[in-house]
Amino acid sequence: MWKWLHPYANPETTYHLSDRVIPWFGWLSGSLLTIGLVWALLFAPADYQQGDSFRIFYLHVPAASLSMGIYLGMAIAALCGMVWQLKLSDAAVAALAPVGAVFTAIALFTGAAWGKPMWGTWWVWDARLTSELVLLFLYLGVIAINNAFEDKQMAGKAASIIALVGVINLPIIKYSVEWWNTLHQGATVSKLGKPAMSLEMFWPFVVCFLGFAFFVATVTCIRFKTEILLRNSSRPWVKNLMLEQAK
Amino acid sequence: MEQGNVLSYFNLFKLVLSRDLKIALRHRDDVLNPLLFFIIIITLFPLGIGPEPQTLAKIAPGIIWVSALLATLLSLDRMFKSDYQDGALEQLLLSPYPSFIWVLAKVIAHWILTGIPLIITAPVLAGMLNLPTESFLATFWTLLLGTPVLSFIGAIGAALTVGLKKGGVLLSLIILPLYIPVLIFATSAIDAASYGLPYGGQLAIIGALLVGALTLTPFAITSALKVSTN
Amino acid sequence: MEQGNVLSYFNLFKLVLSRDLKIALRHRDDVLNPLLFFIIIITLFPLGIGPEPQTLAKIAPGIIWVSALLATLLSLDRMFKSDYQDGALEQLLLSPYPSFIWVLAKVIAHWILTGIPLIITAPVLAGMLNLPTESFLATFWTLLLGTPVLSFIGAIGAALTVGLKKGGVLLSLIILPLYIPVLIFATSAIDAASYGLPYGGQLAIIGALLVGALTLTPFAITSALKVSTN
Amino acid sequence: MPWENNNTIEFISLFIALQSLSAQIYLETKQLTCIKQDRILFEDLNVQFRRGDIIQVAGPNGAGKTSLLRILAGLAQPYEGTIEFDQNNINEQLELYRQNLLYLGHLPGVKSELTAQENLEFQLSLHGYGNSDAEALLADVGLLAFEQSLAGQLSAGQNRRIALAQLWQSNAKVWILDEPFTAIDAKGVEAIEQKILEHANNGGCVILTTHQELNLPSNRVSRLELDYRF
Amino acid sequence: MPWENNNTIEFISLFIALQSLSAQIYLETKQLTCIKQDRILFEDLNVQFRRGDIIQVAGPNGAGKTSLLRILAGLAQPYEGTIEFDQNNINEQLELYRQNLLYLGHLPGVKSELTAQENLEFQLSLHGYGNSDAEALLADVGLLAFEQSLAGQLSAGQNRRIALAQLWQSNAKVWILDEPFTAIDAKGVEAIEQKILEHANNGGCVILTTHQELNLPSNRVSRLELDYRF
Ligand code: HEM
Ligand SMILES: Nc1ncnc2c1ncn2[C@@H]1O[C@H](COP(=O)(O)OP(=O)(O)OP(=O)(O)O)[C@@H](O)[C@H]1O
Ligand SMILES: Nc1ncnc2c1ncn2[C@@H]1O[C@H](COP(=O)(O)OP(=O)(O)OP(=O)(O)O)[C@@H](O)[C@H]1O
Ligand SMILES: [Mg+2]
Ligand SMILES: [Mg+2]
Repeated sequence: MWKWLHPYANPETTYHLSDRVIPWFGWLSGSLLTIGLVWALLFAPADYQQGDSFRIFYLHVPAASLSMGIYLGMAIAALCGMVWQLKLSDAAVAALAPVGAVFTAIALFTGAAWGKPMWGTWWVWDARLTSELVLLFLYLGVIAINNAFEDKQMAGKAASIIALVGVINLPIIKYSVEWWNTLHQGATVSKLGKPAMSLEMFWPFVVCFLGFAFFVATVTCIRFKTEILLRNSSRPWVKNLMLEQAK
Repeated sequence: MEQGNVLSYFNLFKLVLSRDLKIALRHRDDVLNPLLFFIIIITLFPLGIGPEPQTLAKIAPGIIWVSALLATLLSLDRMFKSDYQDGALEQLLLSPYPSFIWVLAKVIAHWILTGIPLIITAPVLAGMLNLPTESFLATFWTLLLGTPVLSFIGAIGAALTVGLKKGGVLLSLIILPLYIPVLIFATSAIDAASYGLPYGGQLAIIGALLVGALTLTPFAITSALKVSTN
Repeated sequence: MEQGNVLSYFNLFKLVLSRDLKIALRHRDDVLNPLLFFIIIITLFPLGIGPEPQTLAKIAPGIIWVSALLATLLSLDRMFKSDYQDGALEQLLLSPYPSFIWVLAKVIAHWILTGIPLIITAPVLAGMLNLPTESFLATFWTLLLGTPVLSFIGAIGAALTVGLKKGGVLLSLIILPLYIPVLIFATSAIDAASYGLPYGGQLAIIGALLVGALTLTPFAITSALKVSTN
Repeated sequence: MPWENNNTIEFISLFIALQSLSAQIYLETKQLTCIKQDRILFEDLNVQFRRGDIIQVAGPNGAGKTSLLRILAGLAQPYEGTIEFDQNNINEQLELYRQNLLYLGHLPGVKSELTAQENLEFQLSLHGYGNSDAEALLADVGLLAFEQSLAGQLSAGQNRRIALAQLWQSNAKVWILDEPFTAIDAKGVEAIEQKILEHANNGGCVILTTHQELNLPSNRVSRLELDYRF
Repeated sequence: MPWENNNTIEFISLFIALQSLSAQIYLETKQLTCIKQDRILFEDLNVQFRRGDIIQVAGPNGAGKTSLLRILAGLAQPYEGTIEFDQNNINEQLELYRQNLLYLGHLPGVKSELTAQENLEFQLSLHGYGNSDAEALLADVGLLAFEQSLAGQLSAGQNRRIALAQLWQSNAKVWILDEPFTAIDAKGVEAIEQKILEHANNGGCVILTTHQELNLPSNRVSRLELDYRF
């Protein structure tokens, strides 16, 4: 594991690696999102109960899943940072937190917009909704603590600790629909075995989901690059890079 | 020239615990203030909401626990801050013993000074909020198991923000989301008790949180302290 | 060798106000955190009390105002403390201008940083707590007139406790009782509005409190500062 | 004992008076007594501080030097006695006195959130000076490349230098400096000593404490010895 | 530049080695680099601190003296490089290293709520010494009548003396003292200098910073010059 990771512990290598993958991720996400959203919003069948308001689904579920996925990624990066003293993981945590916060906000917003036609109110204090809101607070906490320290290294370590401690919220969000009796939908998509939704609805969802996932990857890599530069600004390679770009 | 560890771990624990308690008792207000704060917040609600007994009884568990949470939160700041500001924290970090021992002592001192007074007064306040007597016992148990969890989790935030000028609000922001599970299970236990239902399940979960906090947080706290004094 | 007052009083006011705002904005979090704290406390209540819309609507004014009170309270500490700790307060006290001018500037900076964000977000939170839309306007007005009163009264407590190591809880203890009138009139105004009743009377009283606070407290604050730095 | 000091000072002042022919009395203490914790720090102290004087308040740790300087600056009230500036009690003409006073205490009063230049500009404006040449002043105290650095990111000595830069601007009659050389390196100490001498030569009066030897012409410095009294 | 220092030290150490015939290396830095705010404070610093050495880390304000001392004490992590105690990385034997270390920083770590004696006893116990002779130690540092005074009511210098009393007890191999003479009067400075010399003569190693001239035999003190680098 360590041997494999080692070259990427070098900021310069990682910087150039992420530089190289960004266009790929960007194109993938652009095309997948275009295809997926057009398919989902214009061509996929409307739900027999919910009508067209169902289409929020294609935004809501990817955003909600990714908000959790990003947190998990951030926590894993934090753990690596704590265990192996990787300076890069701090950059990863700092890069991921705002992206995750935005996706959490989107999940909340789309959920609220969907709730108005479905449940007659745009907010209930239900276990899933509340724990998703807590997720937003956790992201904001990580961001706030990252900003609170002048020293980037200290900020990174402090943020990692909070990111790790907050992981307990993830299972709560995930299983809230099973543990508590809630208004919110139970698992629909994930029950692939006995499809709870028709395949005509399912495939555009998959395309949208992947599109959003690559979008996250693109934005994260861009932010990751900046964070690496910020943390290594006194290094010769960064100075050279700056000189090159100035030309 | 070597000096050797003259203190056993247990003696170090006692030393730091008694020092922290002594400092707090010298200040005297330190012991009374979180308690008074707790009482004042609880009395604010009837003022803000109106005095109807049914409404009050219904929201009493929530109010008691939210107040306990806020009272703890406000007292967290002092756990490490004054030691940081006068350099005593550096000395503690440089003592030749594993840090988690004195960290544990400091957190437990905090709990003795804030948690225990809350536990003792809560039944009286519950009475003032018209909570049915059946749920007094549940209130007591949830506070007994829950307040140490608050101290332990809160210590992580206190440790992280110790070096910051204005850590107070940031601390709340980091810590309050983590307090939510305790809040939910505790109030649901009291609610259950007031309907005469069993509430052992909720207590068990809070107990589990306590065990988890006791074993895991001291290390998080120690590393947080090292980060923020770097 | 004399130097003469180069600054007009108004310029001094602007100077101190912009300095305090600048310091807070540099920290950035300082502006967001009291607000987030406000939001988090408000979300704690539905978690502790349960999600029934009717109950929530009934207690919403109380919750909003108690939370506003607590958010203000927690941010009071920073009004003079950091200036005291780094010696800047001594320099302010020694400046050759009447102290109430810069005191006024500091209190108003505090209100801009904590009061205004609360006023702006309160309607959203009122909505989440199922408060009927009729009372949104009342919520807005009570907060607009009430939060400056909180800042001014709070400043007295902040000034009195500035020299104490652990002023946080003592401060709450001194100040919360003084906040009660604002709390009572504000919540009763919102309540009245939700039943469609007029609430101008309550607003007028809060307005009167504001005028009183604006004229009287700066002198109390100044002498409190002098006492606690002696 | 104070009497003896007093005599010494009278004598030396006389000496200076002969030199400058118009040794105007700037500051005068009358029967000044200071008691802390039931211990008399000094009693019935009558001292005159004149135009051109450099007075080093000396004495062992805990003798009461800081206490005396804070009383002279009007920051603390004496147990008994009065202080006169230009023949009038300072409490009756506070603003005038402060226009003629520069006090730098143990703490530099520098805000860590502001840059070196912003800090200095604020302090200058606060004392009624124009702030146009802050940059030049910072260069004078060896902070040439640091105008835009946040003070929080400068070392202990650099922070003190920001505050000391005011010496290069101030033409206040009375300078009161409590351990101005703390954390300042040797070259810095020399520059400040020169500045002090220059100020005295230009008709100012400098009262300072320091545990280091002053490197100034010994006929220019009078010592006010505070003994440690039990 | 560090290389030059290094050479100087090597040279002087050699000299001492000839005297004591067994100049054992206690502490050694390997390629130590410290970066703050993108500015390199020192780079690739290789220094050896040996038995009997007194090393004065010198340099202008902001050169990085405090940063170096905190890294040597293991309180802060260097940007790069390692520190070895008795030939092993200190991070791998923290407890052993701390048993052999006495660090006194800018701040004395004295609690204002405890008496002088309680403070000293706690600090002694914390570092693994018996605390029976705290009273005698306090007398050694001139606090004879103050054992039972609360530290908060003592002056700046008296507070530092409480912490410095540890020097009279500690037989830790390595002493790291950051500006130990701050706020100490002339007689006190002399006593501490004698203590430092005595410790070095007994086979200890003392690393200190101070902006004052050291009054010790010049062949016993080596200087480690840290330049101010841009
Ligand atoms: C603010 C309100 C809402 C929030 C915070 C929210 C949050 C979430 C979260 C966290 C997930 C889990 C995603 C995953 O497991 O990967 C989710 C999934 C889902 N949500 Fe929502 N939701 C909200 C409102 C709604 C509404 C109103 C509906 C429709 C009636 C809805 C329908 C769904 C569906 C169908 C899923 C997919 C379930 C699955 O397959 O696991 N949500 N939502
Ligand atoms: N908290 C901090 N954050 C960022 N940079 C800092 C911080 N503290 C110090 N620095 C930087 O590190 C440099 C060295 O600081 P340090 O405190 O080590 O200096 P020093 O040699 O001890 O100076 P002094 O003689 O003034 O005590 C400073 O010039 C400053 O730029
Ligand atoms: N906050 C306080 N409360 C009560 N007593 C105090 C306080 N501060 C100082 N004292 C008492 O006043 C005496 C003089 O203190 P002061 O700070 O004036 O001494 P100093 O001469 O400036 O000493 P140093 O050289 O150590 O700075 C001390 O011995 C102490 O007993
Ligand atoms: Mg003093
Ligand atoms: Mg230093």
